[in-house]
Amino acid sequence: MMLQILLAISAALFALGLLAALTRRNAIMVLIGIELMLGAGNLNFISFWKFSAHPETITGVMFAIFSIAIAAAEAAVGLAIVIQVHRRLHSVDVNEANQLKG
Amino acid sequence: MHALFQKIAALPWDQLPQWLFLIPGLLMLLAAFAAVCLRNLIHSALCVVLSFICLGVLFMALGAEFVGFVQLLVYVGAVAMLILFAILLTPASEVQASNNPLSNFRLSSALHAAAGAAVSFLVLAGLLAAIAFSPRAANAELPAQPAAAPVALIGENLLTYTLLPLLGIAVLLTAALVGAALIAKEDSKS
Amino acid sequence: MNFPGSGIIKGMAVTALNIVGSYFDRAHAKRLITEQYPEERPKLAEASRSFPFLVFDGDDPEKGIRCVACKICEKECPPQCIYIVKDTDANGKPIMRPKVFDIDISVCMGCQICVESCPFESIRMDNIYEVSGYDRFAPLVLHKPQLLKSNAYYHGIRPTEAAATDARIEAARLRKEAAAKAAAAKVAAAKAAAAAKAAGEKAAETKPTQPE
Amino acid sequence: MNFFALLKDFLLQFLGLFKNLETLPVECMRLLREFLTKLGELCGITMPQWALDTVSALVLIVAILVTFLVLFALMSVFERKLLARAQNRYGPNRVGPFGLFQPVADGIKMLTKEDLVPRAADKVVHYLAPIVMVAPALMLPVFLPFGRGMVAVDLSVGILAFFALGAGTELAVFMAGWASNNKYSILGAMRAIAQMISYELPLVTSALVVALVAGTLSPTGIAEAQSGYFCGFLPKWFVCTPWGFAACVLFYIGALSESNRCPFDLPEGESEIIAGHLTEYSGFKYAIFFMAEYVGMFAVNGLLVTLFLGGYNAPFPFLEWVPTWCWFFIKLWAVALSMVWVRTTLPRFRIDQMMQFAWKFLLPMSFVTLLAAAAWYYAGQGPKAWMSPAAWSASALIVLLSYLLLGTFCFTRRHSATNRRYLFSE
Repeated sequence: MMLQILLAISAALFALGLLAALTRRNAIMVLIGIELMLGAGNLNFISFWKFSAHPETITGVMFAIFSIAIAAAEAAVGLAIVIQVHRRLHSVDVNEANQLKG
Repeated sequence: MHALFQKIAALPWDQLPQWLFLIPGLLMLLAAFAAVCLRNLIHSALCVVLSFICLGVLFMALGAEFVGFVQLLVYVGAVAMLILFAILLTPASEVQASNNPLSNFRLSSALHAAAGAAVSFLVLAGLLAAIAFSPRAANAELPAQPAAAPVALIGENLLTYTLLPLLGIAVLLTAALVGAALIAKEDSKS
Repeated sequence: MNFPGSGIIKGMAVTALNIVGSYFDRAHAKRLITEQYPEERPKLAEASRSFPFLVFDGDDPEKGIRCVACKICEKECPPQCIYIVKDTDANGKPIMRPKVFDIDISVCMGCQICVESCPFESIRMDNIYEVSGYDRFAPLVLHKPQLLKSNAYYHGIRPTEAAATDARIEAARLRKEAAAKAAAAKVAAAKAAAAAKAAGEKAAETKPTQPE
Repeated sequence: MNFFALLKDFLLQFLGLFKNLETLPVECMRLLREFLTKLGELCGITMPQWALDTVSALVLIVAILVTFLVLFALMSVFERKLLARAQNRYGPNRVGPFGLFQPVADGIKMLTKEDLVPRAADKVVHYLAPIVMVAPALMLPVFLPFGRGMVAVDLSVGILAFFALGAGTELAVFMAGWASNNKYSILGAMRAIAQMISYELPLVTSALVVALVAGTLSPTGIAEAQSGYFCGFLPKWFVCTPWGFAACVLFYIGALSESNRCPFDLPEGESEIIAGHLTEYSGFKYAIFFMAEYVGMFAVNGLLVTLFLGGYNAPFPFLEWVPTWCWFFIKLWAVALSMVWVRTTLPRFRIDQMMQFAWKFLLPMSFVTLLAAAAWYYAGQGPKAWMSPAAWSASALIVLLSYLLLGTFCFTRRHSATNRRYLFSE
């Protein structure tokens, strides 16, 4: 029961992140949505680790740590791109950034 | 009065700490929902920070203290600051009337939002159904000894089983640092 | 020794010596020069001034008041903070004494023009600087009883100026007396002359006494 | 047995505890739990474990809060007095004996002042910012070991937790600056955040050095690792080693900067940007910010004491009769007053100097201390390094050489007047 609730919370967080990424047109909000989805993934890792048969092999924890590190890198690069897009297009609307050349 | 005391004392209090994780969990969902709905970008970002904090607390409540504190350190200390700085550095970043004729059409943006909401609702429904019908999730029991991730074990793991990923992450972070600095650098010609 | 960071160490030593020295220095008084205000009060310069007051001679303010309610200061006062009403006797005849003398010190700007213009050396500048009240209006209007201060007080706060004033008053008094005597002598002389004329040649050799 | 008999019994036991000052605080907590259990029995119920835990946790929280608020109050007086003495003034000496009640007067003044909220401010965020500021600051002291066996929350990841909670300050500063809707506020907040993020790196790295040698992330473990003496009487504190001394200085500089103290008080540089993110705060909210800053400062100083100055350990064997928690607070005060000393001496940095100092000097130096600590550990074969000349010389050489090199590179005054480029002169 507890695992199901945890997974449901994680699923809801994932759906909220998806909602942010799909409906908001601001690139920063899209990035925030992706961060939320990553957080939901981490929550899944941790809750499966807690309910695994062998919690002493801390695979879920290790996975979550690496995932957080990657999320940090992703946020840094993503926001740098957003700032550069804003500098060129004077907008952070994802619909505006629709051409490939600089 | 006396009987009431005893009745309260007889409740299954020993199970209470197990369920305390619901508080940060639900608060996290609430904050994330507020973040998605709020129009003001800074408010939305602050709500996301709250939901990150709650996620960290949730990790701690589940026994992964190290991950919880790393979550707080990385997300609240670094990622949140990056997001807030990015919002301030992109002024008028709330989307206004743009050159794209399609996006000026209000029906299209409504359709856009509706489609997004539908997709995420479908994903949520699918996930929830999968969780509800999965026999493994339903039958999962807490292992006999409570799960714990002592920091020494994590350190040992990092330098043995996951040494290669650790090195990969180190390279990735360096590359991300340099890359982010390069991308965000002001063009010399402009 | 000059290595990176040595400047900071030198500076820290200087402040440390100062902190310790302020407690243990023999020349304590020279270091801590702050006046502990309500207990220790600064010695004001003689020319420092705040608001005007009225000087009276002797012990009784009502009798010794120098002001004659000529209202010159009231007219000269640039911010018009002085208000004077002349006193009257029982018959309604004005007498040379103020009945009301008010100074609104919330308006007064301390220009000292009243002092300069007073022909009777009656209004002078005070040097009190702790004037405050719980109200913006009433406590800041000084009335005659508050304004009247003795000549001794005046000598206390600014002795040089008070001595000069006294000397001037004394000189004026002497001059006035002399003039009065001269006038009296003149009158006497005239009388004597008339008497002499009337007396005829018989009194021609007697001379009138000269005033010293 | 009635209630009063119970109370009297426990009061007598409490007085008896004063015979041994060393264990006094710990025994008090034990006595409290016993008292509650007995009280429960008196009422006919068995106290559940969690209730006992909750009550003793609350008492502990109150005790720590009161301790740190008293420290804050005393610090605000002593700081002003020392500053005054350095400038040949008396400092506050009006309220109470020697001006000791000055904080009470200040508190009353702050409480009775009008609490202004600008009309254009974001009211909710403006209101929340002081709370977000003070909450983590008040949480920080719980991870510190105040004495042997005296730690409120004994986490195996205590140091990480300390820095993770410290990150909340940045958020609060941002909230305050942005919500005030004032250019000075947002400028101050930006400066503050840039400064905190820059100085967090050397701060964390120099803490990491200690964790590396002590082999643990728990403050208790680190303090315990520094107990004992080498050569019979010299303290085995990490500050006595070459790498530890360098890391201690780096940590000290980082702590100065994290608590926004002179010479790193740019975020609220009065002469430049009024009061930075605090510009639009007044009354009690301002007092809360002030309090959070000072409590945070004491917490970081406590971590410095734990990491480098031997925590609660006595400096010499013949001083061991003083209770360990007294040693902790003596050292804490020494560090805090030394920060005042620094404040009287050094002028404020310029913002570009501040950033250059962090990234070009402190960060490389902290990596060097990491290297030196590793050299110490491996040249001296782990815990035996205290008596190994190889360990001492290797780490001292590394630290000294790189300090002289980096220092000459960073601090030599370049004659900038000749090659200065004026931006708008053409």
